[in-house]
Amino acid sequence: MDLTYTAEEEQFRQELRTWLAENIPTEWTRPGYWATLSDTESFEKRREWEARKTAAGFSGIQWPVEYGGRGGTPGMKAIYDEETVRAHAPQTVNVLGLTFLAPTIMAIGTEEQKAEIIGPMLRNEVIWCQGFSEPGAGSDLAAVATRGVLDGDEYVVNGQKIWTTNAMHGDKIFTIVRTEAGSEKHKGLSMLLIDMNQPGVEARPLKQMSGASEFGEVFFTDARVKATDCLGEIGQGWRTAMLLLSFERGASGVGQYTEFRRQYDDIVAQAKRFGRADDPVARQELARCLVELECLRYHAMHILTQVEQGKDLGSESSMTKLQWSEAFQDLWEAFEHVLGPEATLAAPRPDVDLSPFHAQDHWSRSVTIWGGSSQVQRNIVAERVLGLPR
Amino acid sequence: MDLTYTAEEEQFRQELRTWLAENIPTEWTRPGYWATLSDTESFEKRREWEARKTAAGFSGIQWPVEYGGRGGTPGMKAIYDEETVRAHAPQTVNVLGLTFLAPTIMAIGTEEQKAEIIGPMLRNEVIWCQGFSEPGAGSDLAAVATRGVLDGDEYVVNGQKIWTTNAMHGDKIFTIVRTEAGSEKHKGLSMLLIDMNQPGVEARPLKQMSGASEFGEVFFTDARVKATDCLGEIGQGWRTAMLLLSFERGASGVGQYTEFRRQYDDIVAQAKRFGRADDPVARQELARCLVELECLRYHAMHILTQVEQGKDLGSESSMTKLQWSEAFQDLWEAFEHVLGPEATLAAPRPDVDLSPFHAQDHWSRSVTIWGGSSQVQRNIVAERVLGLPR
Amino acid sequence: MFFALTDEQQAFASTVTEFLADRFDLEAVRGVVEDPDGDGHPLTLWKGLADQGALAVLVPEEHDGLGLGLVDAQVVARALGAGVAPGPWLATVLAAEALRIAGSAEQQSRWLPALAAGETVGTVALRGEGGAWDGSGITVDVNDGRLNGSASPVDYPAVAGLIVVAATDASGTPGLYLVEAGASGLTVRDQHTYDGTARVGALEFADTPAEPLASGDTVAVQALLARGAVLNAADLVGVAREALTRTVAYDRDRNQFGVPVGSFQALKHALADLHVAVTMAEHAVLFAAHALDTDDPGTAIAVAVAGSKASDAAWNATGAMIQFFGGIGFTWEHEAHFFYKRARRRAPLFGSSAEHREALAALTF
Amino acid sequence: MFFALTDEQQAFASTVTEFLADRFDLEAVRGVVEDPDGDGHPLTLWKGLADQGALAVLVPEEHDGLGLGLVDAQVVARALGAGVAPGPWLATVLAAEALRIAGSAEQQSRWLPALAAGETVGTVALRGEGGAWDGSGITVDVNDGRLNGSASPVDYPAVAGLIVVAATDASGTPGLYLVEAGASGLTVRDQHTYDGTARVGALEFADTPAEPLASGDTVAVQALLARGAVLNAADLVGVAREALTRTVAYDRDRNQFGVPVGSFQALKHALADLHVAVTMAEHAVLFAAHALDTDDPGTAIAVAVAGSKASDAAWNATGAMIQFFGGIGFTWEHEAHFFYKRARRRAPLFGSSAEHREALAALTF
Repeated sequence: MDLTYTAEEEQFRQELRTWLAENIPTEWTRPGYWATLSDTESFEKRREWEARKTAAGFSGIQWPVEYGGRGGTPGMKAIYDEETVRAHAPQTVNVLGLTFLAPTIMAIGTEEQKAEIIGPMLRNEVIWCQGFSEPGAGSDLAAVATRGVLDGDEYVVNGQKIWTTNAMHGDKIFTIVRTEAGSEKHKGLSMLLIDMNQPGVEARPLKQMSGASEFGEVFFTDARVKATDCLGEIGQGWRTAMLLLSFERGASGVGQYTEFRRQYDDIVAQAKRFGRADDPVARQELARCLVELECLRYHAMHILTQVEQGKDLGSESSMTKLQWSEAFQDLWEAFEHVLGPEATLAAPRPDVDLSPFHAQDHWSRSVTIWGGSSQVQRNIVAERVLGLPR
Repeated sequence: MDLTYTAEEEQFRQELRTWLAENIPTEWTRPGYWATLSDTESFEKRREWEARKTAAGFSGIQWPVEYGGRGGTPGMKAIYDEETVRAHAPQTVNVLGLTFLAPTIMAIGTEEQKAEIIGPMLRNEVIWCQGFSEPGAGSDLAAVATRGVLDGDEYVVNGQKIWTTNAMHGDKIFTIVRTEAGSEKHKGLSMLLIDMNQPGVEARPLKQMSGASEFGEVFFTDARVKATDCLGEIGQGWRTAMLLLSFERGASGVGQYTEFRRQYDDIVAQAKRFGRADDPVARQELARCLVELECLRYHAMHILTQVEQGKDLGSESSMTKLQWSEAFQDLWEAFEHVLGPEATLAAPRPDVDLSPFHAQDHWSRSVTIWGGSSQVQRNIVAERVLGLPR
Repeated sequence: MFFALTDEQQAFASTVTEFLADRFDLEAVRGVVEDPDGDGHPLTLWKGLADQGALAVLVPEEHDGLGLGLVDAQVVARALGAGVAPGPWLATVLAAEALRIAGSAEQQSRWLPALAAGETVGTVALRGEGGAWDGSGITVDVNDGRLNGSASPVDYPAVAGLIVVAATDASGTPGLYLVEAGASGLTVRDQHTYDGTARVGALEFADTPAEPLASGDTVAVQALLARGAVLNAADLVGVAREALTRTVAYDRDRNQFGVPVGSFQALKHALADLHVAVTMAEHAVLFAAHALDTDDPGTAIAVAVAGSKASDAAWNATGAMIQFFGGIGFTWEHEAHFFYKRARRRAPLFGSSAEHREALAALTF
Repeated sequence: MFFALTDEQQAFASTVTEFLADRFDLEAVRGVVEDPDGDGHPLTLWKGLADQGALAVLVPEEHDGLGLGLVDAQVVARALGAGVAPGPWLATVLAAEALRIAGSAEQQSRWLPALAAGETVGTVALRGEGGAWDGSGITVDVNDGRLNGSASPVDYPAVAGLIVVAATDASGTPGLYLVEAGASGLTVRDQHTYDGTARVGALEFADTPAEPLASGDTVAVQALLARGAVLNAADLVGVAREALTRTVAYDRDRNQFGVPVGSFQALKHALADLHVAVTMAEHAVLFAAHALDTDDPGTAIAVAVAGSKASDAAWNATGAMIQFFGGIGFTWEHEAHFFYKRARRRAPLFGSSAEHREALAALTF
């Protein structure tokens, strides 16, 4: 066991921490700050922030230098995740592009795609959306019905995607499309890279139970995309999608822990404020959450070790997803249980605003559904990790 | 809502209560008394008790008078269950015969079977076992492999049954046997009534994790049974078995509640003795059990109402089984949690004997397995009550 | 032994349920949810409930009520929960119960007919911020007929004409007091609950004049809290049953991986367990209501069991509703969040599940 | 970042595991279980463990030990848990740890080599009946070098040559004291645990002579309790992993309704959740052991997390083992009850899951 980072990594932490301290406005650290902004204001601030961060050399930490990255280690990426959360930096607006699309392009993209896509994405000049889920294809991606028909050297795309993060701000979308008419399930799909700034593409916000709209819907009506704007081969979209999803490495666990642990502390502070922190039952419930959050932290160190040793994580990411999503949801269940009637009020006192808590609370219901529901993840753990029969 | 019993029923309660007070030895009310006896002593005492009770008119409460019963109401049966538990009367040794076999015989037995079987069973002159489960057929009864081959007017039976209550004391056994060679699943089965006092039948005790042997195994090696000693028609054993199991009416819930509630009180008393009764977490866990036990009591009143109104309970018995078995098991989990290290010791103090608690505790693990496991019951509730697809 | 609703009670349940389906369906509920600054008290609904006797159910016949019991009242509460109906029904019924239990003949004559007819909206203020629901959590004092202090959360204070306030006198004894809307020194502040099917506020009293209920002593405070717990539990049971029924219906039809979602055993077992839990909660509410009606010696246990079981059942059934609708149940356009938020707001009222369990321990240890 | 066992540690684990498989398998365990009046301390097993250095792992090299850390010791504890191995390993290791932490050079020289070699069996008595595992539950007093009071439950007191006793002095300060077997006024009473893989008794002290450990102060008591908590958690994690592995293997093959039981989704999901829980518990034990080895500032949190998570995981995995073996797992002849009973006996030792959670609240609130 050696839970320290290298001297070089710690040096990186100092540089990053210093830069963050100088560049994060104090108001960003106020709880609920981002909720006070309009969606557009929030987006523009975050895009501008991302450009500054990239210019300072703090984007693409683990990416090769040739792609504009820093060429850092997995440890540096973990430090980056931890320090940005600690400093209250906002999450990148290009999260799905950076996490999933970029490494897939580096792995199997054409030279043109590498040259044209990665740089602008890193600088947030082009915001990428993901178009996987459909109303009839949620947990079951293979049920995709959006279809593309070849017309000369272009595909004409029709259909609907849902649960698209940042749909209202997207410039381009990587999309699973059924390009072979009459094909079924995993066959005949292609991963098309579609320009969203065209008449055939319409994005609509999808209002959630919290009232916010992190997600949107994207409608394709005779949208056009060049047949060469396909990632991987035409007809091999399922394989491309599986490769892409494999970059969900779980190595962001250190950052997640840092964020959730802060939320735990925030909830404890509210429990104290409302006289609930001495209640033995409330203490049990919150401590139960802390146990799971600490385990998430240990698990992140385990995953980081595997990544540093170049081991294939395989289906372990299902375990990571289960642990963080269930722990996060349980933490917000605890918020409600512990605060009692006060938890349900935006203004239990004139001087208290619990709206940001409600936003997290209601958001927590979604995390066990998207990105593979807890039910799907349990299937994967049972079948691929434990080897139980289908 | 009217939760009272009729005047006639309350009159019955008084009679029964008086008789029990006069006939139950004080030592029987001591916790753990029955565990101090050898298996044979215990059996003989209970057989003698049953004969006295029958003679006094307190057996077969709801059975028609023509079968030696009392011809009472469902309410009287509930009162009987409650009062016998309250008075620390031992459970009958003929429980499976009286609960399942007798009503099935009354429903579809031949006149000879009615005349020959019911009276001696009621007086405990003949103890009946049930031979359903096999090593390879637990939850899946249709996988029965014990086979019977016709030889003249007798079947020659070979095979093995397991989880047979009172196997060491049984005189006869109602058994599901595959009488049609080569038949599969639900077909070709018969319910044979086999004499256990013959060379071809061997019973062995099955020692459980508690060290006790409520169950046994029964081996058939060329055992013989007359073809006429079949309940229902030959080849219709599955239908007979389903009818038989339908007499699990759940109406004994009142007695179960009375018993479990006493166990709750006993556990609370131990929690007090070991200074654990003021612990808020322990209080929560025990109270959680009480909630489920009280619900079991309400449910018993609901079931009794349905029975009195002649309604078909159908799959509701699966709900009853889930509620009582899970509540009972949770109660004993609470015992362990609440008492802590002391729960695991037979003699935490020189003056305390927790062996009877351990016997219940370990027994509680079995109730979610036998009689249709909790998993099987949940399938039934989901499919037959909620109508979810198979 | 008759542990069931009578034919009349079942007919009453159907009447309220059908009225909601016809005249105040989920679209109407949505209208209230999407107008958070409105008073959350649609008069069509209110008048309809009054017409059906839903407000008069517990009021004695001599005061123009139906003179029925809590078993009948829980029928209404369950139907309102199942319909996620907004409005101050529970608040008004409890205010009337306070008068029935503890009011003088004159107080009853003055207020009960108006409350029973829906002409006056009532509410109750029985607890202060962060306090327990057993009388110990009161943060209003009374001296010389004047109230000082605060109460929170209070249902629908902005539309209530009459407020029944629990206050502690100089000797430390809790009692019940009547305050009329607009009384001097009374301030109402909206607390903005996320449950759009309700409106909730805090009350501040500064030398506010109040009239004591004739026998509004500690016993009456406890009796009122018990009735609140049971009727709130009935609402939660209605929410739970409807959430479960809608989830089962959806999962029976929705296909994923080429088969109905409801054919997956993990879902089936979760829904089966919920069905058992909701059924037990229904039993528990029925029993507790009957125990209060008949002054059963086990009433305190029965109330705590119902309060605990109903709030857990509603909590779990509505959480499962969102999970098992899979995505769509998380959208604003879907109705799942009405049920979810209502369950969570109501679960801790009149005692959380844990508070009820602690009460059970105290009663049986 | 290296959050894993080294090759050497993995080899150590394999050695112990293989030794148990070869020389002390489940049939040998059964022999101990079925002889409840025996001392539960088979010498073949004990000598084998001593030969492998399993008793010397934490003892400094100058006292003939291996001078390794808790990360190494938890490797042994997990293997013993997985093998449901009987014997006073944990008791002896903790007695040695008390000497290492708090003993004088002379005390260490006298006892550590014998403990490391397995020549002397040690045990620890850190708590009285019904007490907490944080020093507050001690019911032994010390005055003028004499102990009075009692301790319970104590592992293997009948075979221990040396007992480390936590006692409170006249000022109320807890400390550690050495008592030798056969000391005057020392009574050992068998408490008959249902876990046949252990022997447990109560100790009574009546003016029993005792030698204080040089720096056996409150800090040393806490340090010993923390080490006990982590090594006990490691045993529980071993039990949990083995119970789960055996259950998965069985359900992969066993057919019911014409298909393997392990293909039923309800079972699959339950086993998947257990796999996640056991994995997290393994992580937590590893981290806590390392935290103690490195004196990490977060050690107290880490110990409580490990204690809580491991006992819950073992509790649930062994309960599931019986349920999902379906009948056969409930028989005496099957090994499931070894795992089940060991998990339940050990779960509350050195602090129950709930006690650890309360500690976490105290540390983070």
